[in-house]
Amino acid sequence: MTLSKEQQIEAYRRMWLIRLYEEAAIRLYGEGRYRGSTHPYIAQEATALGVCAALNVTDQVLATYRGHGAAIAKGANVNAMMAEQLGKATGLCKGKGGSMHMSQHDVGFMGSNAIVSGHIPIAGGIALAQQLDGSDAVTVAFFGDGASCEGVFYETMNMATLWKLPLILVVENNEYAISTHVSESISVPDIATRALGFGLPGVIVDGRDFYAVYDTAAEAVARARRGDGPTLIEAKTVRWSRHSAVAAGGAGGEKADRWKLTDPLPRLKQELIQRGIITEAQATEIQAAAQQEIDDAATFAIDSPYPELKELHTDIFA
Amino acid sequence: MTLSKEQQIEAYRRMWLIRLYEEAAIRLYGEGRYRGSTHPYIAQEATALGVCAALNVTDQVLATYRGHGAAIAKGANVNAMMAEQLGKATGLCKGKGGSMHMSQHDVGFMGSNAIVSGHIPIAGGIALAQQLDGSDAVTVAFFGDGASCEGVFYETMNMATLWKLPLILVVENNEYAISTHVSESISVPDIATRALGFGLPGVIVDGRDFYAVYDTAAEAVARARRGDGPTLIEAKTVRWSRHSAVAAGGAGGEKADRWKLTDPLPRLKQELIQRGIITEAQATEIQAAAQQEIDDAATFAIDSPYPELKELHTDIFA
Amino acid sequence: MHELTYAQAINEGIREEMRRNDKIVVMGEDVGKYGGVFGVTRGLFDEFGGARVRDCPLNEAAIVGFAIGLALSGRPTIAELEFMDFTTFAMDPITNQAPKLRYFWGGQATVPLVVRTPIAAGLGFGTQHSQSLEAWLMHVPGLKIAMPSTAYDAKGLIKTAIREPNPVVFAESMGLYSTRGEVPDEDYAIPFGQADVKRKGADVTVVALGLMVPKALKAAEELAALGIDVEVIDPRTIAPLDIDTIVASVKKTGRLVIAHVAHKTGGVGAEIAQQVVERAFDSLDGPPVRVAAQDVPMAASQFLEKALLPDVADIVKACQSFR
Amino acid sequence: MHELTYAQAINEGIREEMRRNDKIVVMGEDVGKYGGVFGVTRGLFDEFGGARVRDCPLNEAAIVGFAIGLALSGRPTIAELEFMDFTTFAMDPITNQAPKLRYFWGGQATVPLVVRTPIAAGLGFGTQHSQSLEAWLMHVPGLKIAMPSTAYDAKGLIKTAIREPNPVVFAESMGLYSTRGEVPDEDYAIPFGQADVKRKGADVTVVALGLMVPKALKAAEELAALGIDVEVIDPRTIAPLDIDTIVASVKKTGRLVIAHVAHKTGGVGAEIAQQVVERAFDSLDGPPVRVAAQDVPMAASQFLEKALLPDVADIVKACQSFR
Ligand SMILES: Cc1ncc(C[n+]2csc(CCOP(=O)(O)OP(=O)(O)O)c2C)c(N)n1
Ligand SMILES: Cc1ncc(C[n+]2csc(CCOP(=O)(O)OP(=O)(O)O)c2C)c(N)n1
Ligand SMILES: [Mg+2]
Ligand SMILES: [Mg+2]
Repeated sequence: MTLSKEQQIEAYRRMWLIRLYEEAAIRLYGEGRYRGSTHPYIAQEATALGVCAALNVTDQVLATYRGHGAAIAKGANVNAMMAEQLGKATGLCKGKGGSMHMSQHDVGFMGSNAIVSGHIPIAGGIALAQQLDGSDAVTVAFFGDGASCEGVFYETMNMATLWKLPLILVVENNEYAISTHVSESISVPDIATRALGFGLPGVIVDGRDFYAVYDTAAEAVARARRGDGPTLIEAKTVRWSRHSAVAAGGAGGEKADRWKLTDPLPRLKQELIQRGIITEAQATEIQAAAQQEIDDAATFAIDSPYPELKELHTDIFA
Repeated sequence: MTLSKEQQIEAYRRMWLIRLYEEAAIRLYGEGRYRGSTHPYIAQEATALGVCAALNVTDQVLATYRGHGAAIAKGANVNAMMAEQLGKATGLCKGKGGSMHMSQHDVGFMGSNAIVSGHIPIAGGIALAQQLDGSDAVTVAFFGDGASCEGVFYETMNMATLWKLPLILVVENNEYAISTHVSESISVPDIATRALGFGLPGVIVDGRDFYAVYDTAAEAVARARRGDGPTLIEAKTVRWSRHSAVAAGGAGGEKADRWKLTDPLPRLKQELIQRGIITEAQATEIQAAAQQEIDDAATFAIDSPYPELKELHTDIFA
Repeated sequence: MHELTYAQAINEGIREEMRRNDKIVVMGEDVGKYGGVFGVTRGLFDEFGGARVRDCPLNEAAIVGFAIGLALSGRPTIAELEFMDFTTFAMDPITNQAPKLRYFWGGQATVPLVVRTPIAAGLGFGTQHSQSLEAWLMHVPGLKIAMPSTAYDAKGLIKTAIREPNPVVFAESMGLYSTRGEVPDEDYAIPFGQADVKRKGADVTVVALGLMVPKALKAAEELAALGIDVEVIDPRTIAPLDIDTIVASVKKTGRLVIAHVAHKTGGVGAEIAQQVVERAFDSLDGPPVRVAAQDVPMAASQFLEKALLPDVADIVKACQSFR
Repeated sequence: MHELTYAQAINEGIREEMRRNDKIVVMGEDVGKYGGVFGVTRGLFDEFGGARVRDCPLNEAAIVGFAIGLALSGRPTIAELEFMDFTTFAMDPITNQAPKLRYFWGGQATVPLVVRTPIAAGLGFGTQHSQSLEAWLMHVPGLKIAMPSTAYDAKGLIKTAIREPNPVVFAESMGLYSTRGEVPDEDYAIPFGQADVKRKGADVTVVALGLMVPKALKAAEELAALGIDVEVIDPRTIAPLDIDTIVASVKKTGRLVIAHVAHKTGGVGAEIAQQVVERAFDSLDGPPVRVAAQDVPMAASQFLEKALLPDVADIVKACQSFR
């Protein structure tokens, strides 16, 4: 399974969409256009894109409050996302969810969750449904190094392995849970090592290398589609930005420099040019188009109305 | 570190105390002398005894509702235990706890817990206190194969390894969680394998072999006292009896036969005789004395008064 | 009509629904071959197989989490927790996930989940196996909560719970599992939010939950002999709560007693009392009276347990306490 | 006297107690070098070191479980949960273990545990980060629960909580963290179970919790202008609850309003109302009125959130609702 030119170009385009979406989200927060917080995916883009490039629309993706990248990678609508960010009626979730609770089921983005690890067993159940339905679809759960400390992560690895579920657990090790470095929270050097205790493959990949992530994910997806069960993928990455608009924590300084060296955007651009897939000029166009799309999304979000108060009482019960 | 003659004889005596305590507890339940349930430790005796033989009185032991064996192995008073079993005022816990909630802190039995796995992180915290106090005491948590599926077990392994705590996690794999066989609940053949994902030693031992358990525990205890951190010990054993007085589940049939071949009592007796530590005659005396002690405990429990109703309102707040 | 125990009625309800809809899945500890630690799922494994009736490892949080995933995927799922006390392990999926996903995703999700769990109070299981925690769940918007007291209600309510496209906690009373009752041979379901007046009466309204319903009826008999005519109302579901039926009764009797096995402070009794006070203040002869477990941990010792739990005599006394 | 923010007051209280007793340990996510995700433990790591101020992995159940183990070992331990919504991960240690161990072990254990956690309602954090769950905990015998509303109370109550030999849940109001107040320079502690009358009044009694206390005081000012003289009572601890002070006030005013940010149904308001009704039925002019969050999941969108949460205007309206 290899990526078409179009897929690679689309990945580059979406990488810019994610980066620029997050920058816009931070700016709009600074302007006081929404409350709560926002958790940028900046610097981690290649992971969501590499994994989602290996998925079909019918495959399901679940993510965390830091899930804007996964949403865009799976094809979510950025206008509706930005409107959701601002709590507008035109948002993906009618403004009820906000930055930490986005979802777009028609593209297989089963949504983000604000409870660290809360979505992991839910992803296991979705994978179980795929198996029971006899479909060859798979489920991916993205989560962080911190989430990998919560009991349900292990419980889910055990059940998914026991039942050979089409589940791909992607732990994005950006080294920090808010302020806590992995060396202070995880008893082994690599989170992938956890898999040894559960009998599923545990693979490490450079989360900032789009192609490496894609290859790793494609293998895990193929394995899952074959019915051979789950895989744990540890994507080594960094979190360049603050934890969130509200909390600083980790990163910064020397980390920021390291990030600049490994920024997935110039990296993917160079590779695309070397592979003769795009030219420098096309790359510039793609970036400009993405910028336009995000600017339009911001305008759309700002111009959109807030939900009517009666919305408080809808969507509670089906 | 080797066991004195006295220790070995005492272990044999306590093994009979446990066996006979449980048989009496079942009988008294059958006679309707208490309600709720009881969870016999029958067939697993060698594990608690082997582990506790490696401990001092200042070391702490926590166990489950199937904790009568651990209590007796740590030196708890069988009269007070049997009275607790019957919910009497003279019980270890004034009758408030019953069969599933026994404890005798003055012998370092920090008690049993009816919530499967609930005591595991608590044991971790006790081990942390031992470390902070600079004492060389250690903490042991006994629990079952089923408990090893609960998230807090993994969370505790991670924290204890990270902080090098003097904690010994003893999983008594009797193959069943009520009716569920380990092959249906655990994704790897050996629970000790879980340790690989957490960076602590995971050791397998025949839980019905007193000497093997002792040697394994002694090594883990020494490691903990040295400040080298926790150990996971998987004691392979069988549950010959029903899960409890209320629930059947697992065991029986072919399992029962397998149990008879591996009954730790005749096994330890033979070894003691071979080692020239006791004679057949002495063995018989020990057994008879234990029988007497348990009969007396039953009488004591039956003759003891129930707690006064005012006890309902004591021991809630210190 | 045929006679079933309360446990058999739940079993029959699940079985019939599983026959009607082959997407339904049952999950939990020991629910498969063994048929459930209290036998409620007996025979389902043999009829529907291990794919749909799934023995799970001992991990409540993941069991309910997985069940939510199945429900989100269009498979109504029944998860069993062996004692209500163990909901403590699954509070995130039960309260932060199942009842909220549809809302914060703006209506994109539907969560046909049933969490079955028995309340074991009164059987001597002790402090960590005797709690009745429905009050916690009643405080969570998005959850529906059923608490049957008879075989008939149990079957009719479990069917509604399974057909519900929303998360339901189905709180069974272990003390009623072996009680017997008549159940219709034809299919029926009991709508949520419809209280059942188990006994008509003019003098005092007793609202009783689960295990306390038969005790309230017994108390009513004793009180009848004393010339006090008690109306016994079983809400059957506390969310939604059929407050209208309760208020109508109190407007007639002027006196309200609420009986549940849960601890008094912070229990459902306070909520029902306050809702009645809000709507029928002027009809009340006196304050609503709560008959509930004392506010002490559940003790194992049988006489302590008996003393701390509410019983027939307490209901009788409460009904006599009005001026 | 010196001025501190509510967050600083808690910090100072913890710091002073840690100086008095070197056995005290602080545990939680980001509580160490970083000083807590909202800065409440700032500086403690530098002063007391990593052994006593411990950054933990992200696992609430084990954090509270470990804290109980430390407490059982004679080390008063303060565990932080970053939002009250995450108590859902630690409900077993918080409700099945900490408040019950001493009881079912017949008095052999002492559990000096403090679980600190902020209620974030009103800040736009959305459905899973805005819940006020004190009602769950009030239903659990063996737990004490403090809910400070001022810097002065926060410091005085955290000290009592830390000195308590029993499990305490210390529910902070995130919306008050930056509010400032005067705090004595000398050591002081506020006993649990003593309500504070924040404002004397003759016409209506308003019992307010946490974030609602300043709102109630604001409402009282507006109402004073309208000739309605409101008495504002802050229970400060809901377990133990100083019902006597509340009842005495209601006997004077005849009118009761209870205000909390938690959802109305199943909230603490129902319990306080019923306790007052039980003790002061004849003094009441009308039913107690609850001012609380609507029974819908907390929505992120700011105007939805504003609409679903109780505010000054709702208290004013409630106080005017009496005949
Ligand atoms: C159960 C739970 N505990 C704590 C939090 C608060 N919190 C939000 S994000 C976060 C750190 C998560 O770190 P990680 O899993 O590594 O993900 P990252 O933020 O690095 O993407 C914490 C502690 C939460 N939301 N949920
Ligand atoms: C949290 C929790 N879940 C479920 C139960 C019900 N339960 C009691 S014992 C048991 C089986 C435990 O099996 P295992 O851990 O292997 O211990 P064993 O009984 O074999 O000694 C179960 C499911 C419980 N008490 N606590
Ligand atoms: Mg991280
Ligand atoms: Mg077992």
